[in-house]
Amino acid sequence: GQKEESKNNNGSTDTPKQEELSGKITASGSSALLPLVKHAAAQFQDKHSGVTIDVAAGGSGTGLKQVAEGAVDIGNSDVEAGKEYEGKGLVDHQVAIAPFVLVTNKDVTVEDITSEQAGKILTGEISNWKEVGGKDQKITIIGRAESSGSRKYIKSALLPKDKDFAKDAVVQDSTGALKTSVEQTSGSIGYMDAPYADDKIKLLKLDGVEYSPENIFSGKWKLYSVEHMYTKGEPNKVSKAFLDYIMSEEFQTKEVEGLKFIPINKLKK
Amino acid sequence: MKTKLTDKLATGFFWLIGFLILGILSWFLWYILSAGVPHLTLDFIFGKPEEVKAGGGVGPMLFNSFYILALSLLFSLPFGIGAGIWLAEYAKKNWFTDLVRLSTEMLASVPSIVFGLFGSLLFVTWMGLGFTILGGALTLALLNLPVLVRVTEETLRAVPDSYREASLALGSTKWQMIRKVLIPTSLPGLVTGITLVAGRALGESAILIFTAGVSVSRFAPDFNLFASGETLSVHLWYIRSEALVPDAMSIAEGTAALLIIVVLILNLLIALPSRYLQRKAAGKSS
Amino acid sequence: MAAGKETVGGASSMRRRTDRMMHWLFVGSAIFVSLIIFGIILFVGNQGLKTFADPDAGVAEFFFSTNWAPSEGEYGAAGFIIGSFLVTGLALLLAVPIAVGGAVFMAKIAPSWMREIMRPAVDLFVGIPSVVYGLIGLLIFVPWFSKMFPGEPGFGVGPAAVILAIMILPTVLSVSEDALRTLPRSLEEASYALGATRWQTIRKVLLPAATPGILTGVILGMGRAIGEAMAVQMVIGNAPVLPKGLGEPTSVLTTQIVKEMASIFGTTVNNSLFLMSLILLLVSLSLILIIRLVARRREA
Amino acid sequence: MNEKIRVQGLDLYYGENQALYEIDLSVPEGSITAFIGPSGCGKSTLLRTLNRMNDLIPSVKITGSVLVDGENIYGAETDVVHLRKNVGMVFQRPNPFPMSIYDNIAYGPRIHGIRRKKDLDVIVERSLKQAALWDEAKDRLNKSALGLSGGQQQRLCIARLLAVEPKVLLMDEPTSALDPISTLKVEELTQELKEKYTIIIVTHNMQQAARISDTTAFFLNGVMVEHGETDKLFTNPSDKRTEDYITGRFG
Amino acid sequence: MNEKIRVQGLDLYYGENQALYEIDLSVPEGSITAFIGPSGCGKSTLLRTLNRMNDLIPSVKITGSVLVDGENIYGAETDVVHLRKNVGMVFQRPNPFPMSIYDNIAYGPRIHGIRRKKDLDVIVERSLKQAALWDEAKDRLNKSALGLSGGQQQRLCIARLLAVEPKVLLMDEPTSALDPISTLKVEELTQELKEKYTIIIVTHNMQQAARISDTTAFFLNGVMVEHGETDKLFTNPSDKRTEDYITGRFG
Ligand SMILES: Nc1ncnc2c1ncn2[C@@H]1O[C@H](COP(=O)(O)OP(=O)(O)OP(=O)(O)O)[C@@H](O)[C@H]1O
Ligand SMILES: Nc1ncnc2c1ncn2[C@@H]1O[C@H](COP(=O)(O)OP(=O)(O)OP(=O)(O)O)[C@@H](O)[C@H]1O
Ligand SMILES: [Mg+2]
Ligand SMILES: [Mg+2]
Ligand SMILES: O=P([O-])([O-])[O-]
Repeated sequence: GQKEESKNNNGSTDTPKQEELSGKITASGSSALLPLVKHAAAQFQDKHSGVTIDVAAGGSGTGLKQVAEGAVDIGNSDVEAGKEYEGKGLVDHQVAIAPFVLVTNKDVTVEDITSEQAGKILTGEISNWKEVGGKDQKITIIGRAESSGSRKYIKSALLPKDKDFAKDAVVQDSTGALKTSVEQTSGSIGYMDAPYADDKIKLLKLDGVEYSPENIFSGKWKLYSVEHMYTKGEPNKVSKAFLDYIMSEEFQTKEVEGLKFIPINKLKK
Repeated sequence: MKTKLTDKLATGFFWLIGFLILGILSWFLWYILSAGVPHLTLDFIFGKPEEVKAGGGVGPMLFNSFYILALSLLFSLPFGIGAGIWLAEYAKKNWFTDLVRLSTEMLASVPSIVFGLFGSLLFVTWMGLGFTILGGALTLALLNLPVLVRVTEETLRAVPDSYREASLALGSTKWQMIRKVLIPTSLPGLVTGITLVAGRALGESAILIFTAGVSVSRFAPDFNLFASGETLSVHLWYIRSEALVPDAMSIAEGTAALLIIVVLILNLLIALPSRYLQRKAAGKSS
Repeated sequence: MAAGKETVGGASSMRRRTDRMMHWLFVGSAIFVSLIIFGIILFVGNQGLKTFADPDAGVAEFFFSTNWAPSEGEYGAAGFIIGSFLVTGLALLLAVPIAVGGAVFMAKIAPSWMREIMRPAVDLFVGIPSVVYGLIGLLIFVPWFSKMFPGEPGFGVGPAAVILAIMILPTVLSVSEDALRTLPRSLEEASYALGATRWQTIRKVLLPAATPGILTGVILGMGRAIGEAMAVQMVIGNAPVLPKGLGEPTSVLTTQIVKEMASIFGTTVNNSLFLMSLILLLVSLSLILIIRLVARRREA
Repeated sequence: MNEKIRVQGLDLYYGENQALYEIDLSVPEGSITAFIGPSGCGKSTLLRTLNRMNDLIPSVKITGSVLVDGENIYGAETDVVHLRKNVGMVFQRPNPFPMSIYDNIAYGPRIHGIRRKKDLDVIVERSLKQAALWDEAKDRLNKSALGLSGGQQQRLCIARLLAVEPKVLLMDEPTSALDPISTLKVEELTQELKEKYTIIIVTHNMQQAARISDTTAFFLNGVMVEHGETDKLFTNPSDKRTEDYITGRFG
Repeated sequence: MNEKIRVQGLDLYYGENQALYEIDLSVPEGSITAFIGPSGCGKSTLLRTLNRMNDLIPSVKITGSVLVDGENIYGAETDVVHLRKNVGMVFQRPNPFPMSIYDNIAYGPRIHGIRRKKDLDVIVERSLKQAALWDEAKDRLNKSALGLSGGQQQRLCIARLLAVEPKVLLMDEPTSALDPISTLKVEELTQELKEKYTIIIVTHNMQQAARISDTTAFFLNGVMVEHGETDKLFTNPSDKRTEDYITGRFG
């Protein structure tokens, strides 16, 4: 049965008469964007039975590298491709906005910190929760690898200029693993995009503001970043259809918010 | 009688170590199996993975594990056995033989992450294949090769010379001797060795993450050599960072249990019987 | 009869050709297999040494500085090298006594039924995939270390060493057992005939006589431990710093390669991964050479 | 009688050590020649030069020549495989393959290109009969040859050899691992085979040499001391050393 | 003379196979007893029952009793380690430990609790002298024992044994791997040791048995056929089979 199916697939790409889309797309990169892309892929595949979409995480850096090297069709990233990608023919597609949050293990008693305190904690300058009003408990930072877009974003948003994250932080290779570690490790703090946050971990207020979609729209919550999907050159037919679907009115209005992302047009940065 | 007491104590101590080793193993097995086996429904074992919802299975990964294993053996067996036969039956004692032997040993000592790096650059990037079953299997074959060479050489060497003399004295060519007498006689040993290789390849992750990728084809089973092919081991590594599906932990547990069971089956069904045959053959020929 | 002879003659010239062809196929296989490693060394070495083409990355810095911050042009990999040896050393420290003890037990003490149980058990240890070990480390040993050393996250060399110790246990054990079992029976008899107890015989005669073989096992185990990537990556915490405690995050060569795999081919960071691979390769190769030396001494 | 084998000025070295010195020997067609001499004198070594079995030992070096049917088998264009088909060998310890009795016998014909079951059946039966094993083996042809007794195994090896129809049979102490009854059977066999084959047999047992051979060669420390008619060599040896040996003064 | 060892109704099995049948034997203190008989008759097996060396072979089963100094060594409360210290053994092939000559000799005393260097020095020198090896070894005490010749190694093994001062020496073909000169030295040694030790020696060499032993036991197929004074047994055996054997009619 399988053979026939794939034959049909080939046939359909060869004969333009048929409208049905078919082919395979691979995407990798940002784990922050992963929930959105996976969801979109599932929906898209339901609509087009001839299309296969493989989505993997690995960090924004991985996505950019792999799309630039041609290992995947689409590279997902939380941040804009940097200088090293100039001249590689990457085409940017901005698809959504991801809110970011600071999270801690549930045994942390602190509820609220200032942006400045957050910066000091993440750089290692503050290493005990009692310094920010909590109990006497060592702070364990759980962070992401250099290749992570989340890391780059948080660094630019919260860290003092020219300072980097504390080097002795635990490093996890994706947002999911980071969340599990924060959940497991007492006194830990980490950063990630809101779609991952659930009730197994605790969200910190920042400068007295609680994270909520309303606070984002009202401009009180400042942590969010534009999510990109890159293709090498103009996307091929299937990839284009997929990207179009994500950008479509239908998906942006119906699905994106449900996934705790923000439609790309809703906030003018 | 201090020495006698010491002797008794030492004996007790060694028994303790014996039980410790068995204890660690049983604990691991129990830990993995008791956590994982409850998840092993048919839907889980043969079902398709879910991207966002709970309740996905690992069917395609299971298939890919064996498919990639089979392909990697297909690529490595001819060369591995060929080189092993050459070392056992043709090689003279000279620098070239030493070199072949040394480089085989060296190949055996290469860390698999280095193979992974090598394979990802060669197949994924340079040849532009992307993440493919083919690239994964080819890189994995590099891991198999040296073990196959050694196993082949060792089992052939264990065949008594009298069989060789008997065959040659009847006017057989060397190849006929190898094909009709040596290989059949050493088959149980070869099978044991290949099982060993297979077990290792099934468990391999470092190589495949960077060559065969961490996602599976929508179609299962997909024999397409150019599809990406996540295997069970790789899935176990990846699912840990994949907190998207709410049941990631159960999937990890189930996958680990399934892997262990596959390894157990491989050992019970192939390695043990062939080892038994091997022992029997050795008993007879001596 | 004459016809029969003819077919025999025809067949014989063909099988001679087959024979020659197979010979060359075998030689070809052997050459192919031995070329691979040189291909890898050449390729990895060549790419790795390009690291130093970047003026930011000095040889001295790479090997002697522990400051790793590629974004700031700092390429000190000494921490990873130290980490690799540290984790491996700890793993050996844990594994070798148990493995050698187990080898003595299996070779000289265990009754045959016990041996029949232990042999497949030891084989099974080898069969467990390294990611499963990683998972066990993550679920059992990381929390355990974090509990043992309050304030430490539990990710670090501690759980990594424990997991590696269990992973290399079977290697060290079976090679050592082999070495003990193949000792000539006459040594044992000589000792018993002098009124020695079993423990005296084991400690004073058998273990010293089997030392080269046991050493070979230890070195093989060391090679496995230093090259393991995925299991270690899951439990070590991956911070590019020297460890401050058993449960404090750090990195080793293999995990650093995994972590920075996302860099672009041709950049200095990426080149440095090949350099780290080269170091791993060279360490593995020198271990092989050491094993050969040990073996040669044993023959002498 | 025609000359079947001629050895001329043969020196053989194992690495540095010379094992054979200047051997000159002529073996007529259709005869049985016995090699005798104390252990280590080079009997087996010489025998194995006659079908180039020594090729298997890398350290062996040979000078001089061995002619079979007038052709130097150490010549450049010798086909070793063909040579060994013509000059077959039976070893000291029976070495059946771990296959059925039938497959053991059919092994040789098969590798020489005979495939048809019918032809093979004929050959197997004939060979087993020639080797006086048919009656004992005919009901268990498909059973493993390893289940045979030592004496039966040795006759099986002879049958296996006869199946490829060699011209010369080299036998290296074929009865030393056998009981007296099996030994007798093998000895009788050589007498029957002698008409069609040229046989050279190495033996430790001087009675055996006297019983079955036409000519006997006596070796000592790699030198062929004496070669002549068996009767004469045993009753009236021309060399003092031969006499000492056959009267049991050493060895 | 006192009776040192008494074997009574001893049967021994290797798994299913019986290797010794109903052995009854008495060995007086301070004598040399030789065991002779064809290969496989059970000489080594019997010797090894005398210090329970057979315990090392799991399949061995023993019935009957062996008394040393009147005590059954197969009794429940026997201390095997102590027994083996009293009843020492020298093996067919010299088996020095891979250590220095000094450490080889000192091994026994050390495991029995002697630690002081001075005491050990005395023991090493005395034992080597007793074993007639002192002159050859005194300048290389710290060299590996594996560098000694076969004959020297065997004397080293004897010296090593003497260092633990056993009462009985069991020697299993101690000279079969040695050249004639070394053999002579070991034989002379037994004569000197005989005054202080009870010696049982297995030998294939009937001349040797005749030369050095006081009494000789002849074994055949696991049965002790005859045991008596050496002179009488060799000149006037009471059993036909013994006569056949010593005159070389079989074996
Ligand atoms: N493979 C070998 N390598 C080195 N030397 C060998 C080899 N085979 C035999 N020799 C030596 O060559 C000499 C002759 O050996 P050969 O086996 O021909 O003696 P033999 O007369 O057949 O003795 P036996 O009656 O014991 O079989 C001996 O000194 C032997 O040690
Ligand atoms: N470990 C063993 N397992 C089984 N059977 C054995 C074992 N050792 C010896 N035998 C058998 O017991 C019998 C007596 O052997 P033993 O070694 O005592 O003979 P021996 O008189 O010392 O012979 P030799 O002169 O050859 O040393 C033989 O049939 C032998 O095959
Ligand atoms: Mg011979
Ligand atoms: Mg014996
Ligand atoms: O979204 P990231 O995985 O790049 O942090």
